[in-house]
Amino acid sequence: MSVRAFSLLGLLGFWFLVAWIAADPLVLPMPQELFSPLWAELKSGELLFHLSRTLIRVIWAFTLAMSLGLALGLVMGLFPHVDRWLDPWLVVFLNLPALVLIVLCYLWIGLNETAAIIAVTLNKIPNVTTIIREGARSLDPNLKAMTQVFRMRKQSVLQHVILPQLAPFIAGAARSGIAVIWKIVLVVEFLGRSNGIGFQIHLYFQLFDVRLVLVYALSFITVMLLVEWLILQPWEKRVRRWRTA
Amino acid sequence: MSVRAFSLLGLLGFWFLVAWIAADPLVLPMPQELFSPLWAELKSGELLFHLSRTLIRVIWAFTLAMSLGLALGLVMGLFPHVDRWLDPWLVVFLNLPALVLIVLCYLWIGLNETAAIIAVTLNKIPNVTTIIREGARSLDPNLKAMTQVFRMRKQSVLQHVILPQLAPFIAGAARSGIAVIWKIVLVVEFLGRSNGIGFQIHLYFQLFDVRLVLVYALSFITVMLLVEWLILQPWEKRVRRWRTA
Amino acid sequence: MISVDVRSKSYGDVPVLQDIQFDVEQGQTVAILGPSGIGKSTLLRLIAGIDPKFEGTVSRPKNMAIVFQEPTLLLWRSVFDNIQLIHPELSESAVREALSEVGLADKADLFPGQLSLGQQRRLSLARGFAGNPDLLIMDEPFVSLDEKTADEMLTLTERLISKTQPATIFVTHDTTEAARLATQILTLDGQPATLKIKETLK
Amino acid sequence: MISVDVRSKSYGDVPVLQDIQFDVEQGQTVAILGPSGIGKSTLLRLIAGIDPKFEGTVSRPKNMAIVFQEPTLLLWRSVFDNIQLIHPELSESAVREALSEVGLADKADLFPGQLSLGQQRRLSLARGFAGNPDLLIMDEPFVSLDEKTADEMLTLTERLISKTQPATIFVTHDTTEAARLATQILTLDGQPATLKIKETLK
Amino acid sequence: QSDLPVIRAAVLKIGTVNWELDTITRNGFDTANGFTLDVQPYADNGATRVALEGGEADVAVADWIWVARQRAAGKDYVFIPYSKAVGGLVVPADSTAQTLADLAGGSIGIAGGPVDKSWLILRAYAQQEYGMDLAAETEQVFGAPPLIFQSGLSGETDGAINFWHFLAKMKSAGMRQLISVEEASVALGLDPEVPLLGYVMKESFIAENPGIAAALYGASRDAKDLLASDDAAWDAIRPMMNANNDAQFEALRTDFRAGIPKPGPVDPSSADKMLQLMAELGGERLVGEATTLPDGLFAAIQ
Ligand SMILES: Nc1ncnc2c1ncn2[C@@H]1O[C@H](COP(=O)(O)OP(=O)(O)OP(=O)(O)O)[C@@H](O)[C@H]1O
Ligand SMILES: Nc1ncnc2c1ncn2[C@@H]1O[C@H](COP(=O)(O)OP(=O)(O)OP(=O)(O)O)[C@@H](O)[C@H]1O
Ligand SMILES: [Mg+2]
Ligand SMILES: [Mg+2]
Repeated sequence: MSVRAFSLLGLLGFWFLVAWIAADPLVLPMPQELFSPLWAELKSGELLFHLSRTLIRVIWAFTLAMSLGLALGLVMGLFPHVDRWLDPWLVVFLNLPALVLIVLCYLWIGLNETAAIIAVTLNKIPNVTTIIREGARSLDPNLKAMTQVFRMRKQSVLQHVILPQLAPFIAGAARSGIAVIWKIVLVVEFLGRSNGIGFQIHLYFQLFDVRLVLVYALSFITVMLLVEWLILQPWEKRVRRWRTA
Repeated sequence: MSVRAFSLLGLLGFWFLVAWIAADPLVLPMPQELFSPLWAELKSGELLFHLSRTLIRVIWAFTLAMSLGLALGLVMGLFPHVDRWLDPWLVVFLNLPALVLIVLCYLWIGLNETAAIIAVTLNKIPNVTTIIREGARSLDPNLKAMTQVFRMRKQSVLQHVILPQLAPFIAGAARSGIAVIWKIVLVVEFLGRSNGIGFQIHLYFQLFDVRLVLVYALSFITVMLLVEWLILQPWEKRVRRWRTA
Repeated sequence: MISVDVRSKSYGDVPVLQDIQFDVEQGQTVAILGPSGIGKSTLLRLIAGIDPKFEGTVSRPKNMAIVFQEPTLLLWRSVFDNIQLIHPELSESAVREALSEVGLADKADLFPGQLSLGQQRRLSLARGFAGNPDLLIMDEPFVSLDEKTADEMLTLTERLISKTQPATIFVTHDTTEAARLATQILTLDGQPATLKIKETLK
Repeated sequence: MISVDVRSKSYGDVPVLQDIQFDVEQGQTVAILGPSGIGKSTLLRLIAGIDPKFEGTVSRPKNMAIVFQEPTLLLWRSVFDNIQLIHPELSESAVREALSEVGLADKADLFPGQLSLGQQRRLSLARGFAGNPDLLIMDEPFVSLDEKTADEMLTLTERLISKTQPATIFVTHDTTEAARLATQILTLDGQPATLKIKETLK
Repeated sequence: QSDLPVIRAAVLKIGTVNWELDTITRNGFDTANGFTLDVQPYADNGATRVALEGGEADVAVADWIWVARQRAAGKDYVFIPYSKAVGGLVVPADSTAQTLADLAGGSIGIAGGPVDKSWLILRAYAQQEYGMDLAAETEQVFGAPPLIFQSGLSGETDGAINFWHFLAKMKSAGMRQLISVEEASVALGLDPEVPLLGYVMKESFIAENPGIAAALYGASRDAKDLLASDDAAWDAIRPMMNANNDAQFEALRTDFRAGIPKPGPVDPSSADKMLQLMAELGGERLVGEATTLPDGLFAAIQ
């Protein structure tokens, strides 16, 4: 806990130093200069409103992309003949520019929430799939043989044999996943939504107001630090207990 | 080989079908409608020029991000006390919006190639780091003990003991890595470069010329399919040989 | 009844097994002997249906249990769960009973990685015995155990066999072990390995 | 000279080892016996310096070799490389010689996963012997081997010991094995385990 | 020749300002006015501003309200007028709406975001004319210009406010202009002759190159005069106009000409009045600390 605090303080100090060297508050303001705009945005309720809209989108897209990506990655990793068929599609969708997918979604589904979430999800699924597929390919064949001979139930195999082995891959995909999703949500928001952190960041970027850009960016980062500390790390600790016991 | 071809044909058929249902060439043109703009861009040399600029950026950023991310991920995964200090920084940089990093890089370093590549690299490093860190945390402790007792040289341990165990994580990070890098390069290009696929895609998006947007997007995807088939998959096959032997 | 008819099994171009035929009745126990690397584990994998790439046929019952040469445990689940999850039909007390039979009663809540190798092997044995299998396959089940523990395990095995009457096939390097448990001893030899001696006891 | 002085070792709250003291001179061989789960492997890990979390001191030479209870091989490198990479000072012919001594001459280019368990254990033995260590630590090195192969391995060990005169510490469950190799036999017993018997032979 | 100062202009590659800049270089208006023009194309407006701020370019294009905001925040930016072209609100051809009041309960697609100047002026106009809070009584859909273009054409939104070259295309595709921003400005008592768009330069650049602002303005006027009077001059720039047909081409040309401001400096009092209105409507979010017209905002151009 105290290491965390110190580490964040160090980051703040680093920022301070860089801002002090840059000495151009319009390009990089000092940390303390964010207080008053932060307070103003908080008081007006703007910050929480936009943050909540973005969070809802992130949560939806994350849940969808992780579950679909996990399923697809497992299937492709476990069944090489399925993989051979789907692999080129995966490469194509993996490398399709976010912009193209987002625009196509907006054009077909309309400028609405569904389109936004689908666009993000489609953007992220291939990412999760590639990582999970690698995990599925490196599962222990001896354990597989064991479950087979003992005719363990599929559901139980998934839950107790496969997923625990995939845990590091899932953790990696989830962590880098939320980050990528949130970055895509930003693009989705500035291209076709009327609210959300991405919308605000783009607005203030157009107005060249670095302070407010940072206020909005950091507000999401704060949420992510909390998610990391309150959800992800405790979960990981529990899942990895057997390694350190 | 033939499966690949059929699979890509299937994708083409899928596109055909969707375009046929949409029946709006402004929104999604038929595949064959791309031929003439493709040919025009090829003949004028535009396509190859912009593609090569983008590729150079992708290659630089990929090499830098993979090697630095790999090193950082290894250190953080292997040394928990370093991890405790750096982890909050990682979360912050992981979730810093691409836009913010890119703009800051451009403002400080200048609107040049160096800034563009640094911006992409900084965006991608945290991603690679998180995935590799998970891998480093799940290394086999018995092998570590073995190398320790036999006093195997550090360099040799890295090359023959650690990296092979990390291979699936590296493959996952590399594959989803190139994809993410190329997506960020697109943003970098439209925010501050005067050439590259991202520049062209954004331009034609503003002009609402979906055909040319697709021509440029697909040209990169083609390159990635080739990289996948000629480099990544053969490499993976060689590295994974011991699993299937 | 289990009937094994392996006409040939190769890895790549290298033939490992050839013309191995035998039957095992319920309640019967077959010991397989042979030098290291001859193909005993390979044969067991064919019998268990883990490796379908061979010429020949094996008829086997559905309800099987296997004790691998290495423990092959779920390292991320507790010792207790390593039995419970594989045999969800067992009550908690039955699982604890199975653990105490192999001397692991006080280790139920540890992870397998916290056991000594001998303890892990006993856990693997307990897992094999727990389901009252119709076919029990064991690959060197009693190594890494001190004499006393090994003897206890042998006694346990005898009890299981006499109680639930499975067909049992096991590999061992120890002829006294073989003699004690087996109704039939098969010895593999040669390259590719064939059944050299087929000795019926009892 | 190796001198071991383990005052106490616990896992969590559970004490495993207590007051274990002995010395081993160059050329001497110590066998450690004791029931499964008593703490033999734990003791070897302390001696080898793998696990520094205990009270006491161990003085050991730099040039050590270990044969773990499980093979612990680099599954992604060939059999040949599994020796060569650990002992880069060996010439190619020396590596091949080491492999042929344990009967793996024709397996040099396979991956360890393509070996039988007994072959993997022999590879692990060859790796341990190859470096001419000053301290050789072995955890049940001769299990999973048929009688003839085990005997060959024992002979090989004897030859190594008489040639390079390492201090040797090994765990076994087999008293005849212990008697054949060891100059001193230590038996662990109790909870926490202490040295119950300290028997000097030869 | 070669000792002439260079002006590096960072512009949106598809921006209409290219038509003028191209005419300048093509006809040598830059060297005639004592400088050479070096055009750097970018794909995004933000990029041009980053280029200016980062010192990679000497001039970019922006509206003066943005410039006022930056100036009030401490930047040494000055404004040189370029165009008074403003947009309007268009509705589908079959729409029954006749005034803004008829859009109540409907949705409006807006390309420039919530602080788009056209949108703000129309809101003020609706308030004045119909006592209607346009923002409250309609649903706003903000989005990228091409998406607003497409959703306007498809009828997904009941009305659309877009950048003027997209508006020209929307009109040529059959959409009807419900009201132009110019009309609304007049009704609000604003001076429609105040050019909203212009070139932005740093004072430090002008200090290093005395007279450079006037020189750029001169070249700009030369180009405008040519484009206003000579249809042939348009043939040269037609390839960069992305007009799909003659109708679009002509609509673009007409609208461009209509956007040419009167020569001469900006009237500060008209500008101030507009700024007040913007400050009132857009709030600090739009104007920042520029609640009154900052001194020296408009460069000396004569
Ligand atoms: N990480 C751990 N956490 C808790 N207990 C442990 C851990 N590792 C080992 N133990 C316990 O310590 C005891 C000694 O284990 P050790 O592996 O040294 O036994 P051993 O004498 O080598 O047995 P075997 O002959 O079966 O290999 C065992 O009872 C085991 O349960
Ligand atoms: N995947 C493989 N590819 C090639 N050869 C293999 C493979 N698996 C096993 N072999 C070879 O097949 C032979 C038989 O192996 P198997 O594991 O069945 O031996 P085993 O009789 O069980 O020996 P042990 O007593 O040492 O366990 C060995 O020589 C081994 O090298
Ligand atoms: Mg075997
Ligand atoms: Mg042990």
